[in-house]
Amino acid sequence: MADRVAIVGIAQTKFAPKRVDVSCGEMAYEVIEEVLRQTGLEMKKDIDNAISCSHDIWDGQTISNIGITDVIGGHLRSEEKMALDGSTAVYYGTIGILSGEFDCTLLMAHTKMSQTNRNIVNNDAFDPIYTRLLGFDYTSAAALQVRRYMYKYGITPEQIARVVVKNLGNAKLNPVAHQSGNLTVAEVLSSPLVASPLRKLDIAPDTDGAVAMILASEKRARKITKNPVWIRGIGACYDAHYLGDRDLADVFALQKAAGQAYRMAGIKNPRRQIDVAEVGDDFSYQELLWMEGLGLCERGGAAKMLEAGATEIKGRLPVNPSGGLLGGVPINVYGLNRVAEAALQVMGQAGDHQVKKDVKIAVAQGHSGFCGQHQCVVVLGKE
Amino acid sequence: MKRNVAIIGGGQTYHAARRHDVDQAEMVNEAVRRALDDAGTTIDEIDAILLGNMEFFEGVHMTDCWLVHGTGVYGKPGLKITTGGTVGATTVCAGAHHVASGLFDKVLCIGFEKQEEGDTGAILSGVAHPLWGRSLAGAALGYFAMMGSSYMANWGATEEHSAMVAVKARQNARKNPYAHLKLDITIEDALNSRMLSYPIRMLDMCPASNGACAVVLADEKTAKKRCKKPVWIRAMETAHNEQFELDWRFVDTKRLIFSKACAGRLYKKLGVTKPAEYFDVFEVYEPATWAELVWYEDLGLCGPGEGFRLIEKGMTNIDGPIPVNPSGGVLSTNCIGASAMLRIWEAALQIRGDAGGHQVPKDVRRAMTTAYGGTNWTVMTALSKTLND
Amino acid sequence: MVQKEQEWISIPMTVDVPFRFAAGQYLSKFMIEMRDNSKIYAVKCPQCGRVQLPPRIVCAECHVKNDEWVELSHEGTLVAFTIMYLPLTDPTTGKPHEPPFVYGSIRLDGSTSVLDHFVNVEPDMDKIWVGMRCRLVLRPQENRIGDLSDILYFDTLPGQVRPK
Amino acid sequence: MEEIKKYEPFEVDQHITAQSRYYAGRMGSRFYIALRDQQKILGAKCPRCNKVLWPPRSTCGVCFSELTETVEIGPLGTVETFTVVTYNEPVQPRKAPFIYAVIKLDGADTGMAHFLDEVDFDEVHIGLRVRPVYARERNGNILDIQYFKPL
Repeated sequence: MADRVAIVGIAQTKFAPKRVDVSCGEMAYEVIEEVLRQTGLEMKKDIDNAISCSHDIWDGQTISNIGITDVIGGHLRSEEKMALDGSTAVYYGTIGILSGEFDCTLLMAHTKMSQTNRNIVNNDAFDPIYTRLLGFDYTSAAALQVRRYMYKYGITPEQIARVVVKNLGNAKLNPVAHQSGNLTVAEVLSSPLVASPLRKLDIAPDTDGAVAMILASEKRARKITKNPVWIRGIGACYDAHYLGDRDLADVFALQKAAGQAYRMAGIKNPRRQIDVAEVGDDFSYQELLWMEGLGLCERGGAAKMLEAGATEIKGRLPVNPSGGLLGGVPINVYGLNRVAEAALQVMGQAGDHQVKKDVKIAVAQGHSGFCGQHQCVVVLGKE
Repeated sequence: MKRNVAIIGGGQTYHAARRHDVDQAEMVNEAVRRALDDAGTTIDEIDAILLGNMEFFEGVHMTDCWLVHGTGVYGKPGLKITTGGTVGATTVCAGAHHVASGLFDKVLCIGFEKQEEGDTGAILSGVAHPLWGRSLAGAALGYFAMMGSSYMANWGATEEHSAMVAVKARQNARKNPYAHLKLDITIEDALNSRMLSYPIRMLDMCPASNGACAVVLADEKTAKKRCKKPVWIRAMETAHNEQFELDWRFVDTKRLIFSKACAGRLYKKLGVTKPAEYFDVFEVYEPATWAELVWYEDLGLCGPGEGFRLIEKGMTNIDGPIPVNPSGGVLSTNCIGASAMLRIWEAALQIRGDAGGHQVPKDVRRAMTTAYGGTNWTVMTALSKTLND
Repeated sequence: MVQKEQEWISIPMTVDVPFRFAAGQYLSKFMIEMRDNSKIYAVKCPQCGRVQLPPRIVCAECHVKNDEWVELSHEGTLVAFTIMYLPLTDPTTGKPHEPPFVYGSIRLDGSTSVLDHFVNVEPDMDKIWVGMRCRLVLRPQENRIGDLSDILYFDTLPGQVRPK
Repeated sequence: MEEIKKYEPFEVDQHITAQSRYYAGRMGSRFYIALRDQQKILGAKCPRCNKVLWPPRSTCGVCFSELTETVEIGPLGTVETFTVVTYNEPVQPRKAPFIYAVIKLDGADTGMAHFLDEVDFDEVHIGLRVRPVYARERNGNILDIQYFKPL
């Protein structure tokens, strides 16, 4: 990229099982107010445009950006709404600035998972002609994926349970996480079976919250902060839809998305060049699968890397030092939260869950649709 | 924008109330294939694909994920954009940003709606805030009815003026093979159609259509090399109004509102002082007749309160000096996710001189389009024949 | 093509999504005050002074937090209206509003915003006009639920004459 | 604004209910009519990829060819992956516990997601050979196949 785009501000709510005290708009304003305060920017003077990320069916609001128009500064100004999971807002926000149309863009994603039933909403994402009537949701689809992954690469339930142990342990160090704990592999494996082989603790909990972020062109970013995080590469890709269309253990779309992002960032050897990764672990096994898709290890090799401790906070290549999505992040915020946490690592401002090495390059991965049908990868750098 | 962006091709389906013969993917695919053919390209050459659609209208969450085989986005970068009635224009706008960014050379933008599959009434009432107005179910109809009554009360227009807009739209649609409502109606027919919500009658409102539209965007180098008649996107602007203050319907509001703010910014970018002379044709987003008259005023084609005089004098007819909606507009075809993109594509056809039966009988070098959605917002686009226009 | 007319398969489906909406800080106060004390509250912007209904966290014009409450009168002026001839279904109850009925925008005294609601007047164009004075009628207190439907409708004040 | 805190958070229950009707289109109609009337399962043939796709569709997502040819597949197939679901949700047509599986029908290159029944949970495995059980009353939707069961 000839021109550069930087993340100059990040704000996240504390993620909570239920935010009964605020409406979606009020919850969004918490992070918008905070990110503006942090950067010292004024909505009307400094922010050129806004991109929000939410879903109508989750919000119970036809055209869900209606509910946040005022707080995001939409009045008489530009605001666009992306679907998918918030990483797409970073993706499109970066493109908007590179196009020369905007210099400073506010991103915000929000969801209150507590206000509806995730299985019903998920079911509406399955095609209505061949699959929806069977009653599928993301959990049952994920169970089909993990079974295939375990079968194909000989992954054991113990290895997958270790993801939960690691991430909920990391989440203890993250003040915004919704759940955390000192668990053992045996405790994870004795939590109730939901859709075999997935157990309760393998599944990210229902959560309410919002994340806001400000992107700026290089010229603006230098004026706003001394500590910008550069967006070095972006990539996105769709996989096939129907559950039987693809080998569910495959990571075709993620490999393509990562390939684009790495090419743009000049990363030739992700295993050596990437210092920390924040990946979408809304189901525990997905952390392993996506690590492989991101090229952080060979296919089928993520579990061994985890067992060797390489992905712990103190490890060679920490993965999800924030505690990931298993710590509790709302669904349409998944991706923006991944990018935010990766950026905090690059800034060195992740607090107690800051990794113990110098972070020059971080990668964040967001995905949406069941079994990670749409993939989005963002590479961040200190320089 | 850092790179110039051109529309190098486009296509649309034949719009209709019923499309029982196709599923959503098949319908979208019709528009996609027409657009690729028109652009003389293949799906393999497309770098990214953006889809605009409102998930609630068909009751399908993540439509983009389901329709990958119809849109051609399998294995490619893409996004879904969901900004309500404006979504078709926002999708083109996002596509233009993709091209201008230098990361993509050819981008396919798609908008569609298969309204017959969803429950439009139930979903439109969901536009209202769940605790503020949803139980009243006034929806879009009541809103445009108030616009009509306040327009008449403030400016002295009559129901005839609304009927003139209704007739112009449907008579223009008869010249457009793709349009949905091709009605040979008279002013009497419009005035005698069933009253829905005073002063809005059946023929004053847009239909519920099924259909899709797709356009292919490219950078300057590709466009000049590959396309005989590229249409250039010169400026795009978006503006919302605040959530609860829907001032647009009180036509004499003294506040600066979304429509005027957006047009003002777009004109400033291009240095336009007399839009009626600068642009050769307009495609505006008019879900109801009265909205078209208000657009005339908000776009500065005439002074406040003079919109109905334009239609009265036939100024905005297909052969008039300021043609508005020669395609038949939203009043003749409303497939929500495609409607705003159709405005842009129809304007592009006029510039290319390829509009066929509804081509305006003058040299079209510049065109302007509007979109309308949600609780009052718009996306405006200015197009031109050459980069010097 | 001589062929039996093609049968097109369709699959009916009810999409039913349950929600439990939180009104949030600002609407909670409005709903509770209206339900329990028959009071109508709006917020006033500290910068531009617009009195906004429904109460909301941010003044969209100024992008500042609204922090002053104003109690509004129950009386106001009709700003725009329509006579509705379609039986529109209330999605929260599933019951239709029986047409024809008058639906209008009323600006309560002291408010910058308008409130859209039913107007309890004969659906006759000669008996309604912009500028009519109206008064809101609340449901009997014991039946109130904390929703905009606790306002049953607006009554027009008696003794008004249509201006020439 | 401190005074606002004294109001208890106010919540309201609502449903968004929409009556939808989805059209199966050219390929879908052929598939469902054959299933309903002849208990035959059709896939679409992609001549360019030389693959047979289920569900049948008018465009190959991979090569973007227009597909018009259908071929009969199955009815026997092989389990590719499966799960035992232990929870109940209103969207599910069966009471838990039940089994979902992806089944690759003989002659097809992609799998079909469906129920698996008449089998012990312990005996299900990837590679299990199965056949469909058709519903007695068939309405032209995916539940015209009731479930698959082992041979």
